[in-house]
Amino acid sequence: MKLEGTKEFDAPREVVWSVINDPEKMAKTMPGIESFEIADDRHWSAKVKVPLGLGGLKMSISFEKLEERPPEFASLSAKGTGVGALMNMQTAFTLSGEGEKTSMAWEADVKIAGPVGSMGQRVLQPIVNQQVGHVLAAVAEHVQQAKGGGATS
Amino acid sequence: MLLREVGYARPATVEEALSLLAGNDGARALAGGQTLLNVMKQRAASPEVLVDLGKLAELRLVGVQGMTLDIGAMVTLSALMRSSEVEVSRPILAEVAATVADVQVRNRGTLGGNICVNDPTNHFPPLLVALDATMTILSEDGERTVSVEDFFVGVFETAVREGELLTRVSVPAGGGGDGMSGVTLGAHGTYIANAAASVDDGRWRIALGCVAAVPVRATLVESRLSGVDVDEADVRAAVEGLGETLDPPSDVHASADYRRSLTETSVVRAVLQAAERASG
Amino acid sequence: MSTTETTTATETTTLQKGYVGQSVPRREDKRLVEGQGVFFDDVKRHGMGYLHFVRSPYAHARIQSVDVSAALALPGVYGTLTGDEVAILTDPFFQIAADPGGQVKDYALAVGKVRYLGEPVAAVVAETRELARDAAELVEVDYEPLEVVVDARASLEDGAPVLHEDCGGNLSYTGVWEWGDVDGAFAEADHVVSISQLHFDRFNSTPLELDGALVEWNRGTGQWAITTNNQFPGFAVIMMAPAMRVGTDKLRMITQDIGGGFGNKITSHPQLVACCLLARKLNRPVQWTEWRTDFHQSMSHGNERWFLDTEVAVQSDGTMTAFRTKAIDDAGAYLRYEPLGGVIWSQVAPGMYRWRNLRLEFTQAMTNKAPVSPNRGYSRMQHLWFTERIIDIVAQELGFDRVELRKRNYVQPEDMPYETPNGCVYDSGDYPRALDLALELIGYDTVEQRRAEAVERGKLLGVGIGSTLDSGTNNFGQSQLLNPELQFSGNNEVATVKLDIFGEIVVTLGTTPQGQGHETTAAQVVADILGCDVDLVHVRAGHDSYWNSHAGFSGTYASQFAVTGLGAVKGAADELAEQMKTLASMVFQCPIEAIELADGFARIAENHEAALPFMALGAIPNANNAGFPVDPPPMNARFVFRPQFDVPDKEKKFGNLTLTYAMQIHACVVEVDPETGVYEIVDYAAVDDCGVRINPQIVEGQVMGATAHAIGAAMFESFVYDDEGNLLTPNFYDYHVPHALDMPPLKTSSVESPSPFTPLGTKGMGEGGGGGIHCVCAALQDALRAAGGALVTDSHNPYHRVWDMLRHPERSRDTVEVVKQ
Amino acid sequence: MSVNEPITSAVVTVTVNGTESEHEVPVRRLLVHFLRDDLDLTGTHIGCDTGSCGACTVHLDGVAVKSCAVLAVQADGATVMTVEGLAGEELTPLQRSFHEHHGLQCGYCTPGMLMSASALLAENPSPSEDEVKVALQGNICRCTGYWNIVEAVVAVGKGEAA
Repeated sequence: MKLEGTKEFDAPREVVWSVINDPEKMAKTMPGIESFEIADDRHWSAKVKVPLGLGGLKMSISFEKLEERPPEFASLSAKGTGVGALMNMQTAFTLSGEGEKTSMAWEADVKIAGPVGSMGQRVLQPIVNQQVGHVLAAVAEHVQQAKGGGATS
Repeated sequence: MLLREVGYARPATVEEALSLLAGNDGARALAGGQTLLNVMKQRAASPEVLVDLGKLAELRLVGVQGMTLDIGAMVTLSALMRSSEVEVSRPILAEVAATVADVQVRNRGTLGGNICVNDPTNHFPPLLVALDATMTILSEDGERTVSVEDFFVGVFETAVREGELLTRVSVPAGGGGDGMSGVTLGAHGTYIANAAASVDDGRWRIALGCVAAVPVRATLVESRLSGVDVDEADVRAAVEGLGETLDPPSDVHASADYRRSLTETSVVRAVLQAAERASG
Repeated sequence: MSTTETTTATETTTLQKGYVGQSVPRREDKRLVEGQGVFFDDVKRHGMGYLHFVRSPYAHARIQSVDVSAALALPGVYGTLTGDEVAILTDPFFQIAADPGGQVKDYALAVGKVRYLGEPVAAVVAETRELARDAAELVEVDYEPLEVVVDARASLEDGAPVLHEDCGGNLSYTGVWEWGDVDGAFAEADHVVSISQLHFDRFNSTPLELDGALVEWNRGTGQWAITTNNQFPGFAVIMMAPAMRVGTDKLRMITQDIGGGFGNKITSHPQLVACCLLARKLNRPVQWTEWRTDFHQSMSHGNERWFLDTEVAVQSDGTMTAFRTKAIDDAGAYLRYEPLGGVIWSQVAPGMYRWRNLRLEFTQAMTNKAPVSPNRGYSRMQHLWFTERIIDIVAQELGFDRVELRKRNYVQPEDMPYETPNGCVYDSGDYPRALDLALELIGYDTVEQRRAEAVERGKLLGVGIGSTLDSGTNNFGQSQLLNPELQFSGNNEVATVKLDIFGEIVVTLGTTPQGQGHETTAAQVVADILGCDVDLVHVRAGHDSYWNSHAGFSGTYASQFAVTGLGAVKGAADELAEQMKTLASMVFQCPIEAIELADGFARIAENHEAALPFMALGAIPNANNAGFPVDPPPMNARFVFRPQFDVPDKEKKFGNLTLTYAMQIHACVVEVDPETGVYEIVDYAAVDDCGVRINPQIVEGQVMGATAHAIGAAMFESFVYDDEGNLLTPNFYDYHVPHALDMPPLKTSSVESPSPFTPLGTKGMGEGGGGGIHCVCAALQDALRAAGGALVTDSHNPYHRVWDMLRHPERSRDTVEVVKQ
Repeated sequence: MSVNEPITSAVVTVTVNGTESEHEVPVRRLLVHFLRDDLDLTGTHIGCDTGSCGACTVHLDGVAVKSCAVLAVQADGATVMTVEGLAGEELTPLQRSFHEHHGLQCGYCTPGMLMSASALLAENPSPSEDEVKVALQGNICRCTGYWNIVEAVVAVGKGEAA
């Protein structure tokens, strides 16, 4: 499943960069994060319980930073395993913009297998879209905090 | 088949239900179970505790209060089909209930369950948006009402928070004319695309299912149709371009483009049905 | 609505007038309507453990490690089995294929690698079903994902990920099948029509009961009793016993009722071996029940097939002289019954038509998808759909009338028995007559008027025709055309009929019926031969390989019961009748010719007072045999029916591959909503000819069932994979099968052309659905003529595909060209 | 009876085919497994894992439900009828009609079909063909194509079953 979009921030590029390249901050954007461990600056892992409304889906996810060109491009891969469930994601961000405005073009290729998959695509795709939406909203919040603004607009 | 281990409680009163929902982490209300138990069979999601609402008779009431039709969250789809109050005050609800899945599912499945699950292909979320419903949600802190616009949050997610319970769905009694149309996977099957439309006194509400995690209002079409005495050509003109504004999923049954097109057609057909009923 | 007519029989059978030919209500029904059937999952044993498979979430991955310790630590878990253990305890299953497919190493559990999503990697046995699944979730498998290939065409290209390294690629079998003078026919053709790509979709018949077994290990005798719904136990034990390094007699296969099979329950032998190993390891009965999502992900898909670069040679008068094509067949990840699909299609190489010059390059590929297995209409369905597609595409492109083109090219009744270019013999039939009947039933002469009425309502109306040859009773010698080393040929089935001590007539079959009514039809045949009431004939339900009526090809598959099964029943009953008459003649001291069997007695035909009831006959050899100067006949007859076959010529790929050719012609009318692509079948007719019908009601039931499968496959049912090898239709959420409201009105009719080659004039039948799939395709193509003229190039046409055809007719039109005008 | 605190195992009292009995069951056990494995009433079948096929249809307090989408504990205090409870000494007209009209082949969907059809006939003794199809929409049959099943049920309404 390939997703892409653009997110606008009212913050300088460096600020956005600092958020999306901080494993700890990014971890906090993940829906249902329960614990978090940093191995080195390219590898970290997290345990999450993805809130699915009818009950959570527990997963262990390991992240690897694949490429970075500060302050404009980063890509990472995430591999999650749960009970009989699998999630693989490759994602990339490209930042552009001037001054207080930053535009983040992002793309993600998400693969999910296992019991959630067997519920059917009709629920799977909207769920993924929705979780991505949550992440982006949380990123925006952290960007605001990093900027010193505190609350989101 | 073969669920994970789960806790279970069967409260005798709504108060008990609320206390169970509030007092247990990961508790989830079990209404008809026609989605929830199937999700649990796949082990796709596993609530910690099921709070079975089966014995709460007060959630199974249907009544008309003034100009409002109140339907208890635990009213089954079969009961909806048989309700004289529904037949008199908002028959589209019974009509749509009759096309959900099959007899056995309708015998257990409830209106509250159908909307709280909010599977994007479910029938009632878009219909209730078109009917401008109001949801009553109860918790130990008291009662609150949520407009249908704010009710749907995501797949399997609604404004009903942990510790809360949807008790009632209210829709205006009467109304002008309602319609619902769509394409299903086989007769009475899962919707591939759908639209619900309702008109009252020239004001339209149109909602689309299957295109996002929550029902989507077709506000532009609504305003284009506003106050117009519609014929098919008008409706087609009003719907023109709707598909391009949508970002529907692409799956084995429909590409995003096909779903856009089906959605436009569904809107045309739902609107014409509603208009015909409004005039008749 | 239902009608029947009989064509002139070339040779009729000499049965006395009686039950055969009558719709005797089925004797299986009583227990089934009372919920007293015994399906495998209904059988329980003290102390049995429930098995749950750990399945791969990857379509292609190397297995780094399997850790069962957490599962074993769970209270209530009896034990586990891993691929590593299987590799030690068993040998890989025997492969039907010659190299390269012969190099496939297939085990009961994945060894080293997984090759499709849902492949069993380990198994857990526990005290309850729920617990077994809990424990399976605790098995930790470390995978190294590998690149995936799901498209058969791509899998054959250089650089494609290889599933089985030992095979050196993904090719399992390839061969050129050519008969007649193909090049000559094309050189002389007035027209050549080329079709670049046709695709037959992947689906199966999804029997409602899933696979499973209860396996008991007898430590004392070293034998396993396997209560299962495998529908071809003869094949299963041939696969299982060598892999398990035991004799076939150690594997007792038992079944009573089976909840539908349709071929999909032939290849459960890997799972059965896993059950056997665990039953022995744990020394307790092991019960395995497959669930719907497991089945869709891992079992018995139908063969998906591409037909590339097809060319058809046509004369100006519409006579079709030749075709050539390249078929690429997708076997999925393992060759469980394959590559037999690579020869089975050639039973019907020219379809119902008089093509004398054919060339088909058959190539089978392995992909990261569930393994295929026979599915109702196995391998012929794909090919017959292809021949029918040719007819309608050629008709449309060259401007021929579809009905006339068919009639001109059909094998004619006066040609019967007809030898095809590859040496198969079509035994009997009247195809033009059947077509006329079908067209009559759907009111073909009023179609143009109805089309105009539909246009008024904004609909596009189309009519389609499809036909199926249901070749039955295989000559297993055809397997040698794929692998000359194989030691299979001919066919057989066994039945025993005996007269027991109180005069009970007991019939034992070697077959494994799944709803075909064998208990009823066998009783009809026996009652007629023994001259008794049908209710006096007891046919044992089900199958047990420990009964002495079991042979290597025993089972229920490939449209053969009416020939092999009933042939064996008739043979045994004739023999018993002879024994009864002999015994009566001994008692009455008269010549055997003087005795007749009638009204439940063996009596002297000229003197009905001299009559022995069956009870007396049964008692004599069993319990009252003193004083006979010679041994009384045993009142027990076992008969092995063996159809007459020769091993086909392996060089020329020539010979008779099946004994009988039943036929179905389907015709339907569809209405398409041009705005949405949604369509509805508004009229449908199926005409069947399976020779002598033992029980017309049962035959009609088979026609109806095949029709329903056809409608499902044409409109709704498809196993769709994404590029990573995820099955997107893993259960009935997205794999929609037709329900009651989805079914169109159906009209049936039949023609009866007795087979000159079978003991009862019958032909095996029940696999006629291919005609149905095609008639929907053809009706769509007809409907779309008025809206851009798209050509239907896929067997599966869900609404979205029809919508695409409406919007982009050029996409399919561009794949077809009239090369020589 | 209410359950005020979450439990994972329960004693249920249920009347099945006229016989009341008490059983301790894990909460997670589906009614269909309870009927088949605990009560050994194996006439109720399982054909899917998504609540789609209806082979497990039983009457719960007189209403047709899919017993795979009900927990056994939810049947506490209820009356259940399974296919085994349909016939007394003799087959019912509905069962006979399935037999006479060849409304079954493998017989696996049959119990569910009979339970759906008998619920319909209890409410509507002479259903039309369309009403029968609607009533059977939740039951998958893969052998018959439904035609003979629908005919069998309609025939009962017309009093044609012997």
